[in-house]
Amino acid sequence: MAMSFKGYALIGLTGAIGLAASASVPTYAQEKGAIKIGLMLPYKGVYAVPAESIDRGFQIALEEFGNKSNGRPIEIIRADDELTPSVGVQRFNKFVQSDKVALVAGVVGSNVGIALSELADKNKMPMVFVNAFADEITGKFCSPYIARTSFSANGFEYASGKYWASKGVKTAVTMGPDYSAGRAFIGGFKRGFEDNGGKVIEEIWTPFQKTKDYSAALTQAANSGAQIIYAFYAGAEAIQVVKQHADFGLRTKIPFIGDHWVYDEALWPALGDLALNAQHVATHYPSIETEVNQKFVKAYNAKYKQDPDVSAALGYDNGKAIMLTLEKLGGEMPQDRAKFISTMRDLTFDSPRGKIKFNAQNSALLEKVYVVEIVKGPDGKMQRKPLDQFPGAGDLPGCTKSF
Amino acid sequence: MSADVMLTSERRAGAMKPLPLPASRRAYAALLVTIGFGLCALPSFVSGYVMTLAVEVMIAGIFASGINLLTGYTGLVSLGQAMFLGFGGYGIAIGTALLGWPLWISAPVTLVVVAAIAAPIGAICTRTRGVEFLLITLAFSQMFYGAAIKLRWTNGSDGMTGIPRPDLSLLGMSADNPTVFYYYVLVVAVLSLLMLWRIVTSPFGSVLVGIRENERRMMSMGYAVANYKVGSFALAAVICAVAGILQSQYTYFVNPDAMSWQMSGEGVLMVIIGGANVILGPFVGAAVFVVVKQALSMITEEYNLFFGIFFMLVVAFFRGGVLGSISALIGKRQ
Amino acid sequence: MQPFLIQLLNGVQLSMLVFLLAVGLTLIFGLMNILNLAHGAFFTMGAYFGLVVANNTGSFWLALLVGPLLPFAAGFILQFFVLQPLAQRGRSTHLDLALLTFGLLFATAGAVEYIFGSAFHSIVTPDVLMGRVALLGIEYPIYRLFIIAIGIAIAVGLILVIDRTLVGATLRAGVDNREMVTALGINITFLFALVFGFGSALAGFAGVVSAPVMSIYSSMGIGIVVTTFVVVVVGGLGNLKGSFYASLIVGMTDTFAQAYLPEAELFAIYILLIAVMIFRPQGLFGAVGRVA
Amino acid sequence: MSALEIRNLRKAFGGLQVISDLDLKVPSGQRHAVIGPNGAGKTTLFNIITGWQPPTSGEILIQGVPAKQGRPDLVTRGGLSRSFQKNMLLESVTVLENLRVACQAFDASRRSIFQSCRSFTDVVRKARLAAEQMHLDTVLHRKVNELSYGQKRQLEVAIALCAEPKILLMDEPAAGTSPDERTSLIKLINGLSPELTILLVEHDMDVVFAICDIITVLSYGRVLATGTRDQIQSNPQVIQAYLGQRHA
Repeated sequence: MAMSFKGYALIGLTGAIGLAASASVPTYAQEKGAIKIGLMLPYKGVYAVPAESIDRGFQIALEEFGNKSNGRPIEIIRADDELTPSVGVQRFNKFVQSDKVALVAGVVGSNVGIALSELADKNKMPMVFVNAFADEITGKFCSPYIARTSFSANGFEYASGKYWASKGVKTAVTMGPDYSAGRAFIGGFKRGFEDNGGKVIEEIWTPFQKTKDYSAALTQAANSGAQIIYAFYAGAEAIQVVKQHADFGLRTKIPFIGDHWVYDEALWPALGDLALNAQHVATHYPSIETEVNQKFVKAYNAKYKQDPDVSAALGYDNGKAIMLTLEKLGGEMPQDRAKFISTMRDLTFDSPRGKIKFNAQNSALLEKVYVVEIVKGPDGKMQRKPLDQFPGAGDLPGCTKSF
Repeated sequence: MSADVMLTSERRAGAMKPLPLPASRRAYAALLVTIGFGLCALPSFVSGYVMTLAVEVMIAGIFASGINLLTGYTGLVSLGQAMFLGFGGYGIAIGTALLGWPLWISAPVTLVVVAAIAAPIGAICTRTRGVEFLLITLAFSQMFYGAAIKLRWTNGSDGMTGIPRPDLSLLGMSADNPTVFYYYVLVVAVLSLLMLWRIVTSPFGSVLVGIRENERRMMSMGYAVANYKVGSFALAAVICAVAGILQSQYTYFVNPDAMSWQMSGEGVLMVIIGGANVILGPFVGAAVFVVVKQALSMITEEYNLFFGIFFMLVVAFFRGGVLGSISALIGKRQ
Repeated sequence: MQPFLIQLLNGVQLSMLVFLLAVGLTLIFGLMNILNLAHGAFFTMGAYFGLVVANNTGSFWLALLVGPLLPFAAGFILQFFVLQPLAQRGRSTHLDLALLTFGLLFATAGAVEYIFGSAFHSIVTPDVLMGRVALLGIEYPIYRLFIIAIGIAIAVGLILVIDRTLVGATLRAGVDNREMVTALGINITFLFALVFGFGSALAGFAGVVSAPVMSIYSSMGIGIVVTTFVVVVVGGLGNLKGSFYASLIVGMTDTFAQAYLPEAELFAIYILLIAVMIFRPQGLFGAVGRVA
Repeated sequence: MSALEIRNLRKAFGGLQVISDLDLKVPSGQRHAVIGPNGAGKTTLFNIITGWQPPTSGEILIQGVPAKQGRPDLVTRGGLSRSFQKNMLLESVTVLENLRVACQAFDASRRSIFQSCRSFTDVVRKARLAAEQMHLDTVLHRKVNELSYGQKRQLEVAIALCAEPKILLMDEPAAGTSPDERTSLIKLINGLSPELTILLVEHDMDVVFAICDIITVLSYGRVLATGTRDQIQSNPQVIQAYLGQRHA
């Protein structure tokens, strides 16, 4: 009788194991041509506006180096992670396997960042985050192949908590999207605020990317008895929550305090005068007098006919750090890819926001945090006026690996 | 000639063409083995990207096979199978990352837990039929999706990362190497296919087919139909959970999006594309689905648009699915 | 007391929005027992078409009236030229048609993204609906009161039409016994297509109304369609009054969960749906699922 | 002890009394027919006996054991199997598979998951026997949807027989068959084993008289008369019920 199906299948299996043993580790082709950089940003979804600005800032940085690294042209391959971890993973695999990029840059959402951190480590693919502020990115999920050119949530928001406590605010209720970056930012604020005498009465969390109508959450916050609402929201979520806060007439009862994401310059057209005389912490504003910043602002204005916003500055830092590292490595991707990240770690360079240094976990530190107020400029356009300045706080511990 | 229910695949009443029995069962087995050898040799002559695509196709194929057992063979169309894909992923994540058990303990425990959860849910859902069954399975998966987003223990909407791939150091290989992982998934896929084939050709399987054909008659024959439906629901859940485990190992990561109802819809689509109640149908459907989706996302930003249209055309005019139509062609030629 | 009262109003406002969406689906679902996932697509179409009208004419009221016309046409065409022939040819079972509408839902999200991009839009509310009004010791946005008023008006209007008019009677007869009505010489297929279009127009109308509160974005239809099914099933298939009460229950459950029990926020309404489907399959308010 | 006993069965849909105080005894081995005009309650009676519909009140004893309500599968296990008026077959599988699944219902193998159906040869053997009994052995490997209407009616009965029942309920077995299909069907039914009790619902009096020796006439849910063929034909009430309506 013909061998039963099972017999044939067993042969197939043994054949499979045999072939597997002979498979060798795939090597990355070292062709001499262009250096391919995979730029992954959430062009779709609630963070689409900041993503656009980051892309622009990134291009300005590359143009400063003539889009070349000692002779070899730089080729940017873009991918949209749609602020969804599973899509980000798929695009990352395409970068590594199909486009064979030298390194991956970008990634705004910490949710995508966390998902990619393991993949980058396992594929030994250098990953240079532009945002992904959650503390765990360079804490629990730190890796020799991962660097972040922006700052950690604690480094930035701690100063915000300290500022508002120093302004005599005693009680606050916090609001934020329920995902890693949201919790990290609000956590940073709470530490800064409570270390300096403030008290966070209540924390209100709204499902990330799922909440459109904030009336229920805002009503709870308004009636928590706190003096201020401190919130972190960005992109479309920020527009929605600030507008609804005004709709419910809460501007007089309990002010809505945010950071440079809630009152991002890119959102000013949508917010209109709701953003006027809002005081908040920021890591960058166009009128910083340093020479590096004025050069960046002039180049940005020339190409995009408007002042750069915070995200554009972060995109620029991301691009500049990559280009400087490539320059130090003579335009050559090292065989051991971790060397690219370790070279970047030793970099210190002047950025529009100030001096950038990296800590031992490849996370860029904030030299200083500005406190600004949005005022009407002489030409009637809104602009940020500096009020105060704080040193950036350090990163939270959490990385158990050493590299 | 012995009665042969095995590899002749039955069709849903009227709606689809019967797959005629190829010349002899040996020819069919030979066809399967050549595909098997082809898949084994794949990594040595194809680029890394195609290999990862093949991994994604196989994982999607296992997920679709689980759905096929419930939808194709038992005739119960569910929009909630992604719930078990998520349970598989979360089970392995909790087992390995949180509780620190080795994989060979967490995986079986996950499958047992999934079966234990699926049985009562199945008992509730299979009391309804048709559109109500579609809705109640959708409701259950949305319920667990919402719970997963809010559960702090598993990092809420960010999900869990750091899920280890199997430790193959005994065989002197590391599963982090894409080729080795490809073979690992291939072996699991073949075993799942064998298990499903065994179930479908067993007496239990023949009862499921009977339930799809005419549930009232099966009741009159003396079968406690409800128990078989719950059994089919639980077995389908376990197979979907296997796909969930592989998916979370492939990406080292799992999050609530694995349980979204769009994922269940895509699973049912794969079954329909490949041809329901045919053993290989879901894998063919998964291959067509993954390739079309990847190709579309390369060509245009708006792959959702073309993907939706593709979905509608398949459902409206392509009833038999790929294998159904091939058999129709063979049917006409014979 | 104030916060509870505000949350109550928030709950009613959400209920009315969900009702506007669900009532269209109840009619369609009651008539043809097709799981019509495309309803979310018509919600999106109405919102975006309203946006186009509002941007060009600058009038919110015109957007409110003209916006639903596109979903009406789309709904009529879908039923008359696609779903009906496919159902009659007998090759496609109810489940295939449900999956067909699943495809349409995603195709619409993609098409809208293709034309309008993935930014978030909103429709400017007219001055008369801007600002807040003080009542019972609290301040509440006028626009949200407007939504509550519109919801109740539509509910009353529809119940009158269904109960009191000839069209309503034909409709109810069509639901009970389609063959009988066809035998009476009434072109029920055309009437059903009309009702399908009308139900879709209601969904589009809900899209325009919700724009200032929920903003317009490409995947707006995908999330809300599941909530709509919860309302339709809890209310009882094809049961107008039932879907009104059910939308109140679902709206309140969702809002109060968000306010007082955030952990249960995302799955409270599904527990409700499962309980209803097990213990009262014909819905909380339905006789055996017939219109009104 | 009679094979089937129905004690003051009553069934009402809302106000409509479909079956009122019906008593019936069918001794084992008897060929018993139930006839009556449309709406006499025949189908409802059948559905109640086989467990598909709950009675409003009254009791049904199958071989002395009260039938469990709402569980048609347990009724079949209790020894009472039925064939359907409208073909209820597994359309897209072969004739043999229909019979094999029917025979498998009583075999311990029915729950096994990890063995192939073909390895349970005695189930297949029983299925072949059932096929031969109803002259279906020539079309064993044809799909049911390729069979003629007459062959499908034969398969209906064959499936019911697979349960090796003590009582066989047949709901208009010859409905819609051609004359010669009907005669061969009658021959097959008469060829069944004498211990098998048969309860038949039929309109076609030739079929009734060819198969049954005792006939019960139902009218408006009540037993009008029970007796042999001659007694029924000469019973004034029956004549009046059948013919009288036109004159009444």
